[in-house]
Amino acid sequence: MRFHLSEEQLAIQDAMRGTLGQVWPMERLHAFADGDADFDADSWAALMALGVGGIALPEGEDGAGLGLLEAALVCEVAGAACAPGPLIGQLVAAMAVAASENGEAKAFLPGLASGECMAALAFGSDLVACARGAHLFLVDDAQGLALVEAGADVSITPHRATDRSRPVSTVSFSRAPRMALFAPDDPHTQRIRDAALILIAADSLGGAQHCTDVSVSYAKEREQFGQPIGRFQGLKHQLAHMALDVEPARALLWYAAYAWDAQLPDATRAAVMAKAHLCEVYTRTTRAAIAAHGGIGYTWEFGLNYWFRRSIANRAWLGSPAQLRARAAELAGW
Amino acid sequence: MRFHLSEEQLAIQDAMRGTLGQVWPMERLHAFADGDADFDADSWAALMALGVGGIALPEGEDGAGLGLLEAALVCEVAGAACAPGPLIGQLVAAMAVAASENGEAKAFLPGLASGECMAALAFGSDLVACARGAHLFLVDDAQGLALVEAGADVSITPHRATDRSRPVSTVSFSRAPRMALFAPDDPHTQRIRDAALILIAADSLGGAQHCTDVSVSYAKEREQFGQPIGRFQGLKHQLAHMALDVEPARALLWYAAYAWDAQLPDATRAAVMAKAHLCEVYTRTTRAAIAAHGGIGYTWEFGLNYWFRRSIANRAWLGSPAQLRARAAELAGW
Amino acid sequence: MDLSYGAAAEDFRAEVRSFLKEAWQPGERRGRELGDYVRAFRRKGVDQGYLYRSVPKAYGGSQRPVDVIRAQVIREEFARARAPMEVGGNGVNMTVPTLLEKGTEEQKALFIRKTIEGDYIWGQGYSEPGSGSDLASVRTKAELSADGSKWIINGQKIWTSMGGKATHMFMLARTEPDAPKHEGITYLLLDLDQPGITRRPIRQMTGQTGDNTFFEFFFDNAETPVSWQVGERGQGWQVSRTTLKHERASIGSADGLGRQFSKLVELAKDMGRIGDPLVRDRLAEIEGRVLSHRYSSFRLFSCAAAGEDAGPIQLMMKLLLTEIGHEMALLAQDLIGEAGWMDPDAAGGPRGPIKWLDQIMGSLGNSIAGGASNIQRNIIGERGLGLPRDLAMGGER
Amino acid sequence: MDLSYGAAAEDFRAEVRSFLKEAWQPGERRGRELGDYVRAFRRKGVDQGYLYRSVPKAYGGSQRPVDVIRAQVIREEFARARAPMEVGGNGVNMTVPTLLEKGTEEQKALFIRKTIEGDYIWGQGYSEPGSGSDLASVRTKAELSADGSKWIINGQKIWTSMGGKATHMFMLARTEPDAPKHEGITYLLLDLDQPGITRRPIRQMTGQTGDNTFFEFFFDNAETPVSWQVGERGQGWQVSRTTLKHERASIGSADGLGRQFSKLVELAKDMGRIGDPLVRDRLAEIEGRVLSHRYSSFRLFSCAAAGEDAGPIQLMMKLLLTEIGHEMALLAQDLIGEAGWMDPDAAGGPRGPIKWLDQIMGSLGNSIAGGASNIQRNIIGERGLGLPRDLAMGGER
Repeated sequence: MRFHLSEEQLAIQDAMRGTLGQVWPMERLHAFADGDADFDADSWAALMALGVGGIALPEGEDGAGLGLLEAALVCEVAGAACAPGPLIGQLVAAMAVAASENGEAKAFLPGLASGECMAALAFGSDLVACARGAHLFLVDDAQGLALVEAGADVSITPHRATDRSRPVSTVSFSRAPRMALFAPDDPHTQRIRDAALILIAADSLGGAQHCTDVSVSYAKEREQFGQPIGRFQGLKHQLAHMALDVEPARALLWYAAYAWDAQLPDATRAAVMAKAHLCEVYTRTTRAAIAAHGGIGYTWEFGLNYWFRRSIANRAWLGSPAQLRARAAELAGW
Repeated sequence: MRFHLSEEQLAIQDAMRGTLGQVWPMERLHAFADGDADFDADSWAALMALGVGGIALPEGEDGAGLGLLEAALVCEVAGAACAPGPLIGQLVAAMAVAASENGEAKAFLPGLASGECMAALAFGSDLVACARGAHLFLVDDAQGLALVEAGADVSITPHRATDRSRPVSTVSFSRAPRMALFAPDDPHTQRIRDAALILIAADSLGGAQHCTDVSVSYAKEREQFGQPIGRFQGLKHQLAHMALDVEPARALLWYAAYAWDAQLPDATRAAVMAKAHLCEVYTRTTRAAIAAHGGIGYTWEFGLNYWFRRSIANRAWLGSPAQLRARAAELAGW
Repeated sequence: MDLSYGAAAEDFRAEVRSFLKEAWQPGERRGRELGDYVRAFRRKGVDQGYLYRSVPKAYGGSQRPVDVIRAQVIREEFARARAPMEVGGNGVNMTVPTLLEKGTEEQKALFIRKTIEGDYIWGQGYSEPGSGSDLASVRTKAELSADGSKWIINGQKIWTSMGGKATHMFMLARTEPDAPKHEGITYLLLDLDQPGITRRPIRQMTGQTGDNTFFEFFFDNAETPVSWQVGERGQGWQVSRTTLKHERASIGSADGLGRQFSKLVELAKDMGRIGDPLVRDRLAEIEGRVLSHRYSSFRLFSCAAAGEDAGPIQLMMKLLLTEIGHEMALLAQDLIGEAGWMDPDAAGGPRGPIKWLDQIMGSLGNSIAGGASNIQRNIIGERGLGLPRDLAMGGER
Repeated sequence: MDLSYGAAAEDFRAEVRSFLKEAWQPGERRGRELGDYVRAFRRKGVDQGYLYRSVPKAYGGSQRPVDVIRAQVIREEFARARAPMEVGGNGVNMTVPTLLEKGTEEQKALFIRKTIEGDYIWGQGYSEPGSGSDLASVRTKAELSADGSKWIINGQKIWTSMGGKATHMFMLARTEPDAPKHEGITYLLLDLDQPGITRRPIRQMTGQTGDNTFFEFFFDNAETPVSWQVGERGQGWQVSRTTLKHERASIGSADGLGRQFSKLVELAKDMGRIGDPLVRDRLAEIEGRVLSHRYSSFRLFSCAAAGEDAGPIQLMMKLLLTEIGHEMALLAQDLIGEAGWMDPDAAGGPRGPIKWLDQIMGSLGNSIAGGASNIQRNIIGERGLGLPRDLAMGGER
């Protein structure tokens, strides 16, 4: 029986955190947010150098032989750092390709694992995050899951995005050749969708934890009326409430990833519940964090708004909490 | 332009409050709650001696010539005191009879106005509050509004009630003679239903205000850690939140009563919104009050539970807040 | 209860309406021409007794007795005719009342007319980096020049609204560094057009920046004459309290909230979500609070008209507005869905739903502007409910 | 992650199961006969090393090394067989650990065996009228008898659970009235069967009363030998801290919450409301928190099994439980509708939905028992997040 993180798992997160701390400080995030790119080559290369791309692939297939849980731990740290790039798309695409039998698609696996070949998710919407830098798109539509290579047949219209860390574009694949992976009713299709939900939930957990952490730090440092503001019960209870929202939800995410890895019967429902709940937590926590900071939290320069913006993107991605709760009710047979 | 209470209106409330303070102290409420009756003759007589029964009747019809607003102000004070008896039924029945043309029913009007003839509401449910003491029932069912006299044909099965201040019984009218007042689609039927909603909302406002007031008083007196507990920001903010819930809702109730009296086009919707919102406020406020008192609030002896129980009854009466909100959405044409 | 204004008010309304019909005909005027026309129109409005009613005639006002019903009729009719009201802003709302109450004759003569005619635009110099709700923790320093004729100012102010356009500032400066916190502050007016002052816009989380947003001001030996000091030296805290009361009374408009709610309903319709039972329930729940706020504003107005104290409700309007704004933002966010992925300052993107993003983020700004929500909760608890003061803040506010 | 307990635990499970199959066969026994059978069964459980694992053999325990996996397997298998576990209550959860840590040899010999065998039932004597969360504000007085052999106790205690059945009490009494608040308290044990003690049940808002509910105790020259004092005179506060920690660790069962949630779903079905989109949404939202609580209990258990510190989550379980209970109560209230007009202690009324009323009211009791919610929030903020202590409470807890 084991339901907490191992030394090895913590070490993976530490490595991620250390790397992002170096390559992705707030100045870089600011510069990126004001720039025009939808992907940052340096931070991407640094993450991929850690082997993140292949973390959930079998050892025989360019991977580290770990599970979705470890992929989620990685996404959690990326969410905490508001890291750019299509990390969730990359991990999901690699898992989809590894599970498939399509030889043409499989040829991309080493590139996906190493990160040289960047993949973005086009799941049931023509809005795609980090599309311009992507070499591949994992498409989920009426025909099922397919891999599509970027190129002349794929048209991309970039937008000024709310989430400045992962800008979106409208992408159209009309005539682009598809490498079919799984039919819509193939169980693998469901598993890949579930994996995407879990990784978005993980990104949200990391973001929510970050917002709580910076709010707590700020409350310890900042003084008003001659006291650190964290001494005042009003704010103290608000911070306790944030922590009470975030910390228990961590185990909900772990369970969803564990259920996916162990292919438990409730894996799909666990993924749906985790995405719905963690996105609610993320929304509440970013708002509470900005309120806890007062005026400075509302400034662009302080940067909290990047997490707030990412929480908006995560929440709407692959279904709002209310839509997912309706789905969870269905899956429970209510 | 006038949208706050007049000296005269405040005086009506003061008189009610003074009388109930004398005839309905906590000891009486305790004794009544543990007793078997569903109505208390002394407190009823004292209220009726104030002319409360005919407050909203025209001066020509045994009334004070005031409006539903004044009736609501009276019910607010009764709610604050957790007063027993079918006050809402009495007021609504009197208004229904006064508006009708049924001579047989009209003969009861002087008794309704003086309170000698007690009336309970049987609106769309066979559960009726204060049925055993009632001489008359105002029935609202598929045949519209009717007055039914208590007697052999009306069978009453009392229950141990959640709301100890206004115990309920199951009442069956199967063969009892009906004095028809208004057809189901008669505009008066709607007005009488609206009036009932508004008076329940008023009772709820009074109860919620009482719960807030006693919590604030307790927070000023009670000391912990050498301080009145109301000094601690945690509790202070919770009390502020209660007041912020109750005080603005007062104007919502006033508007509903005003719209009813002035027969404004949005009168029905205003009544629905007021009942839905005030019952939510009452539920939240009773719970918050008990929490604000700590252990003592949870004791039977302290008595807060009577208001809590009354909030349960009010909330379920004539439609839960969610049902009424669905109705309000319909009425808005959404 | 009676929501009509009565016959006398309706007569007055007719009078205002006929004045506007004649006096407000901007036609095709634009730019400077329009500016001149507006200025002349406002002078006529003053002559009629419609504008600057609380300002004495000597300083350019119309000096009328307080009459909230008339004032309301004037607001309604001007709004109906889309005619310009008073110039507004910190100058009219804060500087003018403060000068009328605490200013010298010279100061009144110097500033009031220019302010209400829009020549002087005032920035507020209260907040400093790190001061937050603790406004008395002023660190910006003012020292007398050697000859005693000028204050020399050094320090920094922040969160000055309209900071890009302001010509003048009213500020709190610490003049007695050794006095107790609340007793060493002096209230100064100063001209912002001088070499010792640098201003910088603060970019907000919405991305918004520019002359109409908040600014920071840096003072490096900025100067102001001693005669521009309002009230006694060291009494600045008391002087500023008068002003803040005015500010609080002017915050919050029930009509604005009602309009925003109507737009939220429209959004639900536009997004095809109005039939969703969850959306209908949330809308009706929010509307319960929107209407409570609206009718409470009637109540406040009615009390003001009758010269009666409305009680604690007046302390609650701001926080109520903030909280309702949060609820509307959360619903709007779910209604716009993936459209929220695109920023409203997108060029060429869809204009409909995403303009809500400004409200979604802006609702957070509400909690911050005009006193943070926790301070509001303290005020409701202490002034409204009579609960004892917080120990840590005791005697400091 | 792995939610199976592993092969060794499964072997152990088989062993427990075969023991139970043989040893727990209550058959048709009832009353006193059943009582004797249970007592004998528990002795066998101790001999096998399944019960009272942390209590030394010398005092009637089975004295086993800490092994949370084995303990969990034992709990699961006993529950599965519906066999009685340890007697539970304040005695086993609080008196025994306190005596093991701070008691004299005489006290251990006198009380532990009798407690775990169910002969002595302990009431908690901490709270007093007016003390609330400020437990150190003890006013019940103990004075030494003239000969120095006994403590003479006067005062009142409240909120003693199982107060009708208790044979003994552990209490905090003020013995040094002039010492600082936390330093004048002594921890005493006493026999409740003596003339100077009156007990009275507290009727709760649910209407519940009787031997199993809370009681008040009045002490009028009650006595206890000085040798029943635990720890040093004046050190009672420290002694009680050990105990309270144990109490907190024993509160909250994730399984209970899960069962209650399942019943809530059943209620929605029974009332014909399970198809209502609002009900489905609320249920799924609540379940997100129920599952978070459940999986966090796995996490705590896993950390305990590995001997690792789980961090702040352990401080949150109680408040989380309380908050989820409130949410379930609110939904239950709307589901039962008018059925909620009838009290569950109604004779002959419908039994189904209205039994939820107990939960609806009981959810309020949760906020009060085991430390009020605001104290829990302080603990999460201060111990969990490291925020500075409240000034007013500083050094007092």
